Order: sequence, then structure tokens, then C-alpha cells
Amino acid sequence: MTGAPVPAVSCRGVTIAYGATVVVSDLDLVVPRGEMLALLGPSGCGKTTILSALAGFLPISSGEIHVGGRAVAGAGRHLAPERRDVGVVFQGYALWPHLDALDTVAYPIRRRGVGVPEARNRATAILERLGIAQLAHRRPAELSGGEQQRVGLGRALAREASVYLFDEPTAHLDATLRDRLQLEIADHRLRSGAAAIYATHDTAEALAIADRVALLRAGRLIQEGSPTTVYERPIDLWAARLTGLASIVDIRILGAGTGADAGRIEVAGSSQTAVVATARQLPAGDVRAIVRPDWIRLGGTIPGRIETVAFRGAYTDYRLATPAGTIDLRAGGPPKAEAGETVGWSVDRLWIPAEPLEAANRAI
Amino acid sequence: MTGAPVPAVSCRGVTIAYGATVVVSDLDLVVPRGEMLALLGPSGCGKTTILSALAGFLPISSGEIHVGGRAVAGAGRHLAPERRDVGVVFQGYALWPHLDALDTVAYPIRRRGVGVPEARNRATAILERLGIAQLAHRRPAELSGGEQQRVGLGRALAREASVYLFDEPTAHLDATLRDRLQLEIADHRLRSGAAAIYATHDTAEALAIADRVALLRAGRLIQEGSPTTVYERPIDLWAARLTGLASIVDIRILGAGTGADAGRIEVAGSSQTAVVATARQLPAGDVRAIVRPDWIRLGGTIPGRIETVAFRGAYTDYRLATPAGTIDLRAGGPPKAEAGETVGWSVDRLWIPAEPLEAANRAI
Amino acid sequence: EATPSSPSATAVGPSVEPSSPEATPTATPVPAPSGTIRLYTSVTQATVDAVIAGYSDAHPDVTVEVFRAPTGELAARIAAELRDGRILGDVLWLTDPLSVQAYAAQDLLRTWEPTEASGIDPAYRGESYWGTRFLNMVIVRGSDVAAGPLSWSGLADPAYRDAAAIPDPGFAGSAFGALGYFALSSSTGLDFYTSLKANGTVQVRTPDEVTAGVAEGRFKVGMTLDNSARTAVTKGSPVTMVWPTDGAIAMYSPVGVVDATANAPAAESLVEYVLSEPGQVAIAGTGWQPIRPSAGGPPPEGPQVYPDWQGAFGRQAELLDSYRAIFGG
Amino acid sequence: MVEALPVRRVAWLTAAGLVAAIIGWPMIRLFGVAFERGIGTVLETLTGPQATAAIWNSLWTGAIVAVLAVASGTGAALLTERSALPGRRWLRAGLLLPLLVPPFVTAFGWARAFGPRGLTDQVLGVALPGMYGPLGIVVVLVVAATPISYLIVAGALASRVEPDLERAARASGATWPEALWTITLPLLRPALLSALVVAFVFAINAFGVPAVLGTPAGFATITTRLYQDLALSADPTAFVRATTMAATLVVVALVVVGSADALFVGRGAARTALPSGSGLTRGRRAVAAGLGAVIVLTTLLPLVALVLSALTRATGLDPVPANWTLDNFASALDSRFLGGLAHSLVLAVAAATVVLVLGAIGVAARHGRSRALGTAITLGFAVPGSALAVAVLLAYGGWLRDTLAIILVAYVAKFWALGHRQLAGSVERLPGDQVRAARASGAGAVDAFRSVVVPTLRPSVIAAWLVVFVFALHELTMSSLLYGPGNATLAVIVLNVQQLGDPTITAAMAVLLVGVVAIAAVPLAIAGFGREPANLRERVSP
Ligand SMILES: Nc1ncnc2c1ncn2[C@@H]1O[C@H](COP(=O)(O)OP(=O)(O)OP(=O)(O)O)[C@@H](O)[C@H]1O
Ligand SMILES: Nc1ncnc2c1ncn2[C@@H]1O[C@H](COP(=O)(O)OP(=O)(O)OP(=O)(O)O)[C@@H](O)[C@H]1O
Ligand SMILES: [Mg+2]
Ligand SMILES: [Mg+2]
Repeated sequence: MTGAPVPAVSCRGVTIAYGATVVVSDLDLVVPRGEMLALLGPSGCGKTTILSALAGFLPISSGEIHVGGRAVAGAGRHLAPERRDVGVVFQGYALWPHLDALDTVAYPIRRRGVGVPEARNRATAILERLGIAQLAHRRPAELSGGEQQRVGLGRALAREASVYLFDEPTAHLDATLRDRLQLEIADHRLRSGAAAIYATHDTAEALAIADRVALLRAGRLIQEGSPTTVYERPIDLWAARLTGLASIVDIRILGAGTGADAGRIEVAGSSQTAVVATARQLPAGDVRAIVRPDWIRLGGTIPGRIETVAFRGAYTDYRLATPAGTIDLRAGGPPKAEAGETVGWSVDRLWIPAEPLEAANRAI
Repeated sequence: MTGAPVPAVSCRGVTIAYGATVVVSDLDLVVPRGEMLALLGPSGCGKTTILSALAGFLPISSGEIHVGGRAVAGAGRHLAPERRDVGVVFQGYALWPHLDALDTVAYPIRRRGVGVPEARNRATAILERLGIAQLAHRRPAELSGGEQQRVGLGRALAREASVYLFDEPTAHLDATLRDRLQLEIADHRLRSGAAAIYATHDTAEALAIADRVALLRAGRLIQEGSPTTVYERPIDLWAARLTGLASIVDIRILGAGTGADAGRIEVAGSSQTAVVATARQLPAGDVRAIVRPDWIRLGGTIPGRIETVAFRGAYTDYRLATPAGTIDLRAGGPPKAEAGETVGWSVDRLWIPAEPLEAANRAI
Repeated sequence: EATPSSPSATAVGPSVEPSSPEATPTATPVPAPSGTIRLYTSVTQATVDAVIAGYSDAHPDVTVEVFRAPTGELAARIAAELRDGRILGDVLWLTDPLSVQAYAAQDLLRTWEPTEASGIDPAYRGESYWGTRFLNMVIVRGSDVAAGPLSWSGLADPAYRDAAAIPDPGFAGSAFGALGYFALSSSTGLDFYTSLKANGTVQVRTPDEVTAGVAEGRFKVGMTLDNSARTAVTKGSPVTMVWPTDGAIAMYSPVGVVDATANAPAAESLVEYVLSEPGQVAIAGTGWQPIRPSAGGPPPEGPQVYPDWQGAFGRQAELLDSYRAIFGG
Repeated sequence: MVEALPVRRVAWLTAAGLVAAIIGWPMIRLFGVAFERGIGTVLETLTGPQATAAIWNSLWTGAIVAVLAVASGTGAALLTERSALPGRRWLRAGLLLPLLVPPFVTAFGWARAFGPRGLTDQVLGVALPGMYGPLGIVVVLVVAATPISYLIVAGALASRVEPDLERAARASGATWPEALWTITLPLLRPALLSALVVAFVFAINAFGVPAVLGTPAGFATITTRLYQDLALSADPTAFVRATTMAATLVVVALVVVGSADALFVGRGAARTALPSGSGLTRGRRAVAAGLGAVIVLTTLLPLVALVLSALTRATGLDPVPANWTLDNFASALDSRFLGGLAHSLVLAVAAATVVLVLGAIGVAARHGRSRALGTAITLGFAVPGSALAVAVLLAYGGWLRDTLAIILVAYVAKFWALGHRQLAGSVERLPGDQVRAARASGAGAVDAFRSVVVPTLRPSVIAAWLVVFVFALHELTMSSLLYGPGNATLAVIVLNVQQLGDPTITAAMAVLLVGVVAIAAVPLAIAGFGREPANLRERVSP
């Protein structure tokens, strides 16, 4: 890292195992100062494990971890958690049964040698920002799940660390609160210039708040990039489905369009123009491509039979059986068509990953 | 309930308090057999408390609870949990540290007097359906959060109860798994004809899976209805925001349209047609209305300056400052405009609740 | 299954010593005693076993249940039983006269006249209890200690500063006997203990601990029971027994019949046997000096002096307190 | 806010009834005797200079022993249960070893090992100064009481485990001692209190140790004084004096235990945490070695000394092979011994099991009032054996005299506290949701208790059973007072041999006793604690 600014966190070839079972293998991650990296992956992919290793709760079997340029783990070294300058939000809250909300949040402040009254003042301020000041004197047993989660978040923010590790910190919060806390977190980081790693399984959340997104699959990093990149250019179908709904269509390339301007394609016999992005040399003839529900419009010449309709408030998801494959389609507003109806549709945009795609199958 | 089919669950004027603090007041709920009711409310509104009372973990201070027509609580009666025929998924999992996944799921089956081998077989089947068969011999301490949550879900399903109580059963699961488990649950209920109460803070989830949705605010039931009703006809701004994004616009009614066909309105000086639904006598002149992001389109004659842009994968959320008020707008696909730009917009649909609305303020 | 602490006519514990040669029953008056009696005793296990074995041969019809416990526990049990009404034992055979005197004073013991008691010096008996053997409080000295003290006062010799030991009267009845002797009978009075204390003498719980301490070399000399010293010597411990020139303090170990007994004939026959020649021989056989000189056993190796039990009786608390004022504990 | 289950009420009534029968009634009889000569006599007895001295001695030694024993027990528990020390299994076993040795034997052994002319004195020429006297008493009692507090604390640590709690502290910037102090210990508080109470009570009614080590220094405690009064108790006043002393001990315990239990009030369920083990990554071997050394010194050496004197032909001879013999064992191992052994085993197993069942009932009865219950139960443990035996005799001698049953009653009265404290200490931190989950799965209250509460507490349960079993097997005073013809216990036999006054044979007996207990208890201990708690397998460094 000669010359280059020291990153807040960097992992090189980190492997983590529980006893004999390796759950994270050969992980490389770099988080620049002040940046927020989202760890996005399905349940059991290793998010918590990675965070635990960064925080110093778990030893790593190989590789190296640097925090703020300081080697904290690897090569026989294992720096104690309290000396790593990280703030952690635990997936299971990990609140102390014998401390009330106030003292819990005051705890890290006290650890910095701040006197009780002062620490309590600061803690109260934090509780207020998280909207639970009125619960200051409740113990965990007397708090609801989401309230506990907020206390846990408050404790982490009180730490004033240079790196924050968030493990699904909003899993039990409603959308409004979630937005509000995400603003809090962003704001807090802006003020302190701290970096953060944010483990979540919520795609929308990850794409919305993170500067960069890392996709994890069974303990391996399979793609890393900006939210738009991972959404528009997923390296494979699995990645595509992790970052949102995605379907596969069989198309034929008629004429290439360069970059963002549309090229001619043929889908299920009817031809149209669409933006075709690809990670490889654009092939001619038949290819298999990935489409996002919002890259597809109802109305058009391609026939499709509606299989299912799911109303989701702001939008409705349809599944169409078409000659080009089963596709998912999302349109704003309440359902405009019934299951069973046959409709026409068209596609605005397509993505062809480097690896050829096998036949679509919904089984996950 | 003379003649009418006995509902699976019914609460009449139920009030629940922790010591002196009343957290649920005068709750009336009826869940017909085979139906799924979503309890939708922000953190701390009383969801878990209500479920605990139904399950028999908490005494109720007043009112009555019937399960399957049988009075289980109230009027001095308190039926023990194991005799209420309910299956519970706990928000905090509540797994037993000394039992592995298999035995945990087998536990309720054993309680019905089934022998160990048979119980284990059935348990294995359930674990398979939940996609954690390979973790059968892990104890909670050796499972990830989402895995633990699935074990907890499996235990509840194994109970084969006539009523299921789900407390945010998918909070720690990724979208794909969530969909899959929701199918499992639906499927399981279809086969057994069991009713379910599903506590969640996730609007999309509630609207997608529930037959009916109950909106809770600080321990009070404020609205109950079908997903489309609560989305399109929220009784007030709070309810509107609980069930999705919502903004307030000042409009002038020019000509009423009846029911679903559009009437003429004027917004910020420019006039257009839109569907105006209302719970009261449609007023003439200036009124304040609620709009959903998907009831608004970019493009149109009404001016607005983009304040924030949030890319959320399948769609992008914009916030516009307009003469008619600050509005949130959702459009499919990646950002089409930058913050700071001035754009034109138009509205397709409006909702005017019974109570007049005060000036919009985002603070919740 | 052998019932450990109750050898009986039917079952005889293996560790019972062979009864003495001529165990011919002494001419007993008609009718022959029979039934079951219970013996409460604090006498050492071996001695009890030997005597009971002999008795059972002589009186096959009588079953003897033995309840053996240290003086303290035995007394506590009796006290508890008394609150339930009556002592449940038929015969009491204890280590020293102290407690028996108390029971006699409370009329709990049966007043009668054993034929075998005729030979017993009045000093070693009361109306309802009779001495069965002697415990001699003597001096024990480490073999490697040059010249041991020859008299009691010698224990206080500066040569044994911090290296002499005595048993605690609070714990051991025999030690209390010694206290009683010095306090009441001897010329020295309690000064004896004062001088010992002044010389750094250590008190331990029992005579046996004194012997052991001397054997281990913790102490050079000490006050202990002849039986204890002899056992150590015969086993090969590096100790020697010294018979004080001014006399070993001899205590007799009394036996008596409980007044409330339901089976007086059998109870009496047991007492008779203990006092009889064969009983005495059996006692002597286990290393105690019997009350009957004719029965043999280890003879006194010098003069014996006797505590004034009558005088000590009723003044135990007071004597102990004045002793503790000196030695603490 | 948990629903008041009928089961709870039933359990409470049952427990209360049993307490009244097994402890309450005998106590009443005891106090009846103590006060029968009027309050005047009582005061007189208690205000005598020696009495006050004895009471004071008992109090301060008791207090010091309790603190030290709990400190060392907790330290050991944290080391063995909370960090991946090499050879944890053996350390655990070693720490429990002193349990196997009857206190009077411990005293004996320590005197042989570290006393003047003891093993170290002969070999190295160094003896522990003040071995005879308060110092020796405290040291030996601490050694004897440590395993009990170790068991209670270790049980609590293992019974409910959440590594994240302590990790959260570390991640908040707490060093591991800080985390220990601010998080772990507060969560362990109920268990620590139990341990303190039990250790204190254990100390103030120990007899053998102060008797052997205290007399030379003229250092009397309530129990030794009590014994001396009993020895004279053919004289009715002496007997009353004795019971008065016993009653005093009960009152002392009542005050201490009561106030300790008062501290429980208002404490919600707490959960303890296992650390990540990173607290002790370096120097684990050193720590383990140190712990091992302590065990060897405090426990093994005295035992060795004991064995040596058991092997030696006669007291005072050097313990060299030339002087070795097995005669002592021979004369110890007679048919009586085996008979006594049989009785003791029966009694010990019965007592341990009964106590456990009662403990379970007590736990099931847990709510407000059950604190009073706990206090009452602890009283039984507080009364010195001889007094308790007398009390039981007074209360039940009528029907049960001379049966094993009456001994069992006394044992249960005495050791109930051990089971109750242990279980209560651990159950304090079972989260309600786990039990609820069981109920919601269709398990009845009792069923849920059996299938969820008990297994989660498994280590504590086994610990409780073991402690009672071992104590019952050792028990000396009560049985020597209560046994009837034909059912002497092992300890009674030992005592009777000891009366023969030959230390070598006594040593032999003691060695046999320890051996027996070891054979009976060690496998169970391994079964109970050998298995690593899941959480340890979990996040501790490979
Ligand atoms: N033991 C208790 N004592 C006092 N108040 C409590 C207790 N438990 C919960 N509460 C309060 O009751 C209210 C409802 O709690 P509940 O757990 O039902 O909320 P919830 O709807 O489940 O919230 P969440 O979605 O965060 O789980 C909360 O405000 C909480 O603070
Ligand atoms: N103590 C353990 N022993 C063995 N395997 C474990 C242990 N803890 C976790 N695992 C496994 O490691 C994998 C990763 O666990 P981790 O908790 O990191 O997943 P996660 O990404 O946090 O999932 P979730 O989103 O459900 O929390 C999972 O498959 C889990 O089963
Ligand atoms: Mg996780
Ligand atoms: Mg909740």
C-alpha cells in the first residue's frame, strides 16, 4: 500500500473455520476510510462470521486483517477486541440483562474513562436520536425486539470507533424507523469519517445505503462493486437473483447497438430494439440474457400468459410464461391484469454475463 | 356467534399490561378459520405482546380470548399454553441450547406421543422443506441467525396446531428464502386449514401474504382490511405511511369523477385529470390529499425540484419539492434524473381520508 | 450379614477375640436370664467385643445389642431419649465415672448388689455402678529424649519448654479425671497447670493425640493413658512409658444397670459377667488393667492415685472454666 | 409477568410442607430445649467469656473462609469453564478432589503434610507456621470449601451461555478483566451469593478441623464448645448449654443467609456469557500449570502424607519402605467396614436423590415466597451435625429410632440446602422464552421442566447430586448419634476405630474412605463435566 491512503479495513486471503468446518475461504476485502460496504448474502453465507473475525471474536485460520493500517489478526497475531477500535452491532442484540438501556449505551463511553454523569448525558442524547429516550430505564427483558435492536445500535454508535460493523441492525425495524436510523448512521459516519461494514440480506437496503456492495456466496466473495454495477451487471444468475428479481430470456441478436444506445433483437419471433449490455464480446445470433422486472414493460408484441400476480403496495409483481422463458415483471400500482390472462410485453434492456447461462430454473 | 361459523381466533376488548404500563388496549380481532391475518405495526406497538397473550404466556387484564370457539383467557380463566393448540414462532427464536435442530423440531411431535424414530423422520422432512436438513445435528450455538430462525419456524410447524402465531418469522432471511418460506407456510396452512396471525413490520410482506391486515398503533387497532384497502384507502396519514410511502398534495377539485373514472383537478396551478377516491362526501375546492409514489409519474406539467434520489434496485425513489408540497415518487429502473434538477410530473390517483389532513411534515 | 457393632449369641463378628480359656458360667440363680438387652457403651470396640463374646457363650439365651459411641454422642443420645421418656439402653458401661455419677444422681440407675461386686474397693464403686477396669494417666516420653521426667511436676521442667503435651479435659473424660485429681486431691492444685502453661505446654484433644505427637517428635513428653502408650510401644513407635513416681492417676470405668430396664435379670447378668473373673480376664486381654488384680492384665508399674470423683461431681463446669482460664480452648 | 401456574403453587406447598416437617419441626424442638430453662439461662450461657469468644471466632473465621473460598472457587471456575485451558478435564477433576476427603481427614492430612514434624518438615525442614491455630483452620477450611463454590459457580457458568454478551463488552472497549467485572460477575451474582452462603455455613459448622487444629492454640469455636458441652451432657444443664450453642449457630446462619437472600429480591433473570477465549490466548499453558500446582500442593500432598502414615508400621517411624506395612489396612478392612460401606452407599444415594428431587420441587416453586423457603432450607445445613441429630431424634425418635430412615431424614435436612442452592443459583438465568417455547410445543409445565429446564442445568444438577452424595458418604457426627444396632455407617466404623487411638489405623481408614468415595464419585464427575458445553466447542479458538 505504498503511497496509497491507508484503508480503514483490509482483509487478505482470510479463511475462517469453526473447528474443522471452513465457513469463509480466502476473502479479500478493502474498505476505504469513510466508506460503507454492504455485505450482501443469503442466510448462512458467512456474514456474521466475517464480522466476528474483524471484531476479534474469532481467530482466523489464515490470511491477514488490517484495521486502520494496523495488523490485527493473522501471522500468529490476535489483537483483543477492545484494542481494535471497532463498534459492533450484534445480530442477536447481545444486550446485558442487568443493565438498562441508558447504562448499556453509556457503557462504552465509561470505558473511555468518561465520568458517570457525563457518560449518561451523552447516552441520553444517543437514545433520543434513536427515538427510545423514554425507555432509558428499561432492561432488555422489558423491551420489544425492535427496541432492543435500537439499544444495541446505540451502544455501537456510543463507541465512537473508526470502523463500525453492523450485523443486520434493522432486521426488526419498520421501514420508517429503518430509513430514520440509516440517516442517523450515515450522519454519524459523516461526522466521524468512520468506515462501516453492513451485513444484510435485504437487497433494497444494501443497494440504497452502501457505497459499495460485496456479494457473498457460501463464504466466498463472488462480486464487488457499486450498487448500480451489481444490479445492472451481475456476474451470473445467482448474483442477479441475490440483487433483485431476475429472469432469463432467449433472444437473438440482430444488430448490435454500441454501449447505451439500443440494438435490434428478436424475442420469441417478434423483433424490437433494446439496450444490450454485456461483459463479453457481443455474440451474434441466439444467446441467453438476464432481464430485470423493471427492464420489461407490459404492452408490446411478445406474447405471455400471466401465471401469478403479487400485489406489493407500491408495485405489483407478475410472473409470465412466455416462449422465451418464464419471466418476472414488475409494474407500479395495483394489479392491472388477472392470473391466466394473456398479455403482450416488451423489453427495454438486457444483460449478458461473461459466463453463458444455462436454461432458466426458478429452483433456488 | 349464533349460526355463524366459529372463528379460529377471536379477541373481545382485550387489554394487556406489564405491571402498571398498559401496552395493548381494548383490542377486538377476529380471524376466521384458514385465514392469515397480518399484524402490521411499528416497533414497540404491541405485536409480540398480543401474540404472547394469545399463546397464553401473558395474562390479560380485561376482555376475552377464544381459540377455536373455546374461551382460553379472560373472566378469571387462563388456559395453559400447551392446551391452547397454538404453534408459536418466537421473535428471538427461543431455541434450546441443549437440543440440536433435529430434536428441537421433533420435540412437539414427541409431545403428541409419537415415538423417537418416527418423530425424527417427520422432523427431518420439515427441516428439508426449510432447507436446513444438512444442519440437523447442529445446536443453536452452531447456527447462523437465519438458520436458527428457520429451526424455530420448523418447530412451530411441527406442532400441527389449528392456529399459528408468527412473530417476524422472516426478519433474518433473504428475499429468496423469505418467499420460499412464505410458500411453505401457505402450503402448510392449506393442507391443515389452520389460521395464522403474522406479526411483521414489513409492509411489502404483510400486503403480499396476508388475507387481511390489521394496523396497530401504540397498542391500538387503528384499521383492518384487505391489503388493497389498507394500501389504497388508509384512514389517515400515519396509516398511509405505515403501509408504504405516502405524500400529501394540495389540490383543487374542479369536476368530480364518479368512483374509478377520473375527475378534473388542479395541482399547483396546472390542471389535469386523476382518479380521486375519498371516504367522505367529495368536497369541492381546495383539499389536501394523499398520494402514493406509484400514483405519480415523472413527466407532466406540474413543476418540481428533485431533492433526493435513492436507487433501490428494481426502482428508484425520488423526493420532489413542489408548490403542492414535498412528495415522494417512485419510478422503475435506475435513476433517470439527478438531485437538484427540476422536472415535470403528473398524478394519476389521489386519496382523501375522512379526517382532514394537517400540513405535510415528514417528521414521524 | 454380620451386624458390626452388635455381636450376639447368634452372630459373632469375626474381629471378636477368642473368649478367655475358662468361660464356665458361674453358678447363676434360677431362672436363667433370656431375651434381648441393649448395651450403651463408650468403651473401646475391641474390649466390648471380647467381653460380649464371652458373655454370649455363657448366656446363649440372651441377645446383646451393642450401641457404641464416643462419650459425647452417647450422652447426647441418652439426653434426647430421656426427653422422650426413658433411656432405651439396659446397661451403661462408660469410660469414666463422671457421667454415670450424673445418671445415678438422677436415679436413672438401678440400685442392687451384684454378687461379683463383693471384692471391689468402695472407692471404685457407688450404689448403682461398679468399676470394671482402670485407666491410668501416665507420662509418655520420646525414646530419643535423654532422661524423662519421673514425676508429674517434672512435666513443667524447662527442659521440656514448648515440648510437653497434655490432653484437653474438655474433650477427654480421662483428662478431666486428671484435672479433678490435681484440682482437688493433690497438693499442687491448679498451680500444676499454671506452671505447665508457663512452660509452653501444648494441649491437644485426647491422650492418643499426645502419644502420637510424642511419637512423631512434635513433643518430647506428655500426659497420656497407659493403654495408649503401651499400644504405641508394642507397635514399635519410638516412645517409652514412664510411671510417675507420685502415682499414675487411676480412673475406673464403671458399669451399671438402667433403672428403667425391661429385662433386669439379663441386664444384671451382663454386669455380673463383666465383673466376674472371665469378664475381667477378657478385659485384661485387651490391654487394660482389670478391677480384679487376680485377672492379670498389665499390672500397675507403680503407685496409683485416685481423683475424688464425688468431690468433682457437680463442679465440672466450674473446674473446666478455671482450667480454660489457664489454657484457653 | 409469567402466569401463576397451579403447578407452581402445588410445588411451593409441597416444598413448604417438607421444610416444615424435615427442618422446621426439629428446629422447634431444638429451640424448645434451649429455652426450657428460661431466657435467663440462655443469655447467661451466651454471655460467658468463653461462649462469646467461641461465637466471635466462628464468625470471623467463617466470614474469611467464605470470601476466600468463593474467590478461589470463582477464579478456578472462570479458568476451567471460560477459556480453553489445556487439560481442562483433569483440572476440573483435581479441583473437585478435596470434596472426596472428609474435613477431619483433611485436617489430619494437612497436619501430617505441613505441620511440625510433618512431611515437608522432615523432607525440606519447612513447616507451615501457625498450622495449629486460626491460620491453619482458615487455610484448611478454604481448601475444603473451595470445591463447593467452584461447583456452584461453574454450574452457573455452564448452565446458560451467551458468548455475545461478553463480546459486546469487549467490542465496547472493555478489557477482559473489565468485562469480567462489569458483565460476567454481575450476571453470576445469584450463584456467587449461593456460594458465599454455603461456604460460610460450611465453615461455621465445621467441627473436625477446628477441633484438631484449634485445641493446641486454645482456639475454640461454637462447634468445639458445643462438642465439649455434649461430652458432659449426662449433666442436664450441660445438655441445655449444648442445645443453646446449637440454637445460636442456627440464629447466626439465619441472619447471614436471610440477609444474603434478601439481596436476591427484585433481580430479573440473568444470563451469563462464555468468553471468546481470546481473553487468555497467550500463556494458557502457564495458567493451567499454575492451577495444577496449586491442586497438587493443597490436595494431593496431604493425601500422600495420609497414605504414607497409613502405610507406616507405627507412628513416629520414618515413612520409609523399611517401615511399611499393610497391617493397618488389614485391621481397618474388616467385615464391619464392608457392612458400614453398604449402609453408607445406600444412604448416600438415597439422600442425594431425595435432595435433588426436593431441589427440583424448590426450583419449580420459584417465586417471591420461595426465598423464605431457600433461607429455611439453608438452616438445616447451618446446624452442626450433633445438634441436628439431637433435634431429629427429639422430633422423630419416637417412630424412626434406630432405622436407616432416621439417618436419612437427618441427611436430607442437612444437605437439602446444597441441592437447592445449586439449582436455584443456576435456574436464575434461564430465559423465560425457552420454557414458553416448550409449553407452546405442547409440553405441560412438569414436562417442560423435565425436558428443557433440567437438561439445560445438567451440569448443576449432576454437581448437586455429587456434592450431597459425597457429603453423605463422609457424614460422621449425625450417624454416630443416630445409628442403631446393625446399621452403623462407614464413618461410624471409622470413628470407632479412631477411638482405638492409633493414628496409623485412622489414616488407613481415612485412605479407604477417600478411596471408596473416589471410586463412587469420579466417574460421575467425569460424566457430568467431562462433556464440553456446546458453547465451548463453539466460539473458542481451535
Ligand atoms: N416486560 C415489560 N415491561 C414493560 N413494558 C414492556 C415489557 N415488554 C414490552 N414492553 C413494552 O410494551 C410495548 C410493546 O412491546 P412488544 O414487544 O409487544 O412490541 P412489538 O410490537 O413486538 O415491537 P417489535 O416489533 O419491536 O418487536 C413496547 O413499548 C415495550 O417497551
Ligand atoms: N459454531 C459453529 N460451528 C459450526 N458451524 C457454524 C458455527 N457457527 C456458524 N456456523 C456456520 O457457518 C456458516 C456461516 O454462519 P454465519 O452466522 O456467518 O452466517 P450469516 O451469514 O450470518 O447468516 P445469517 O444471515 O443467517 O445470520 C453457517 O452455515 C453456519 O451454519
Ligand atoms: Mg448472521
Ligand atoms: Mg416483537
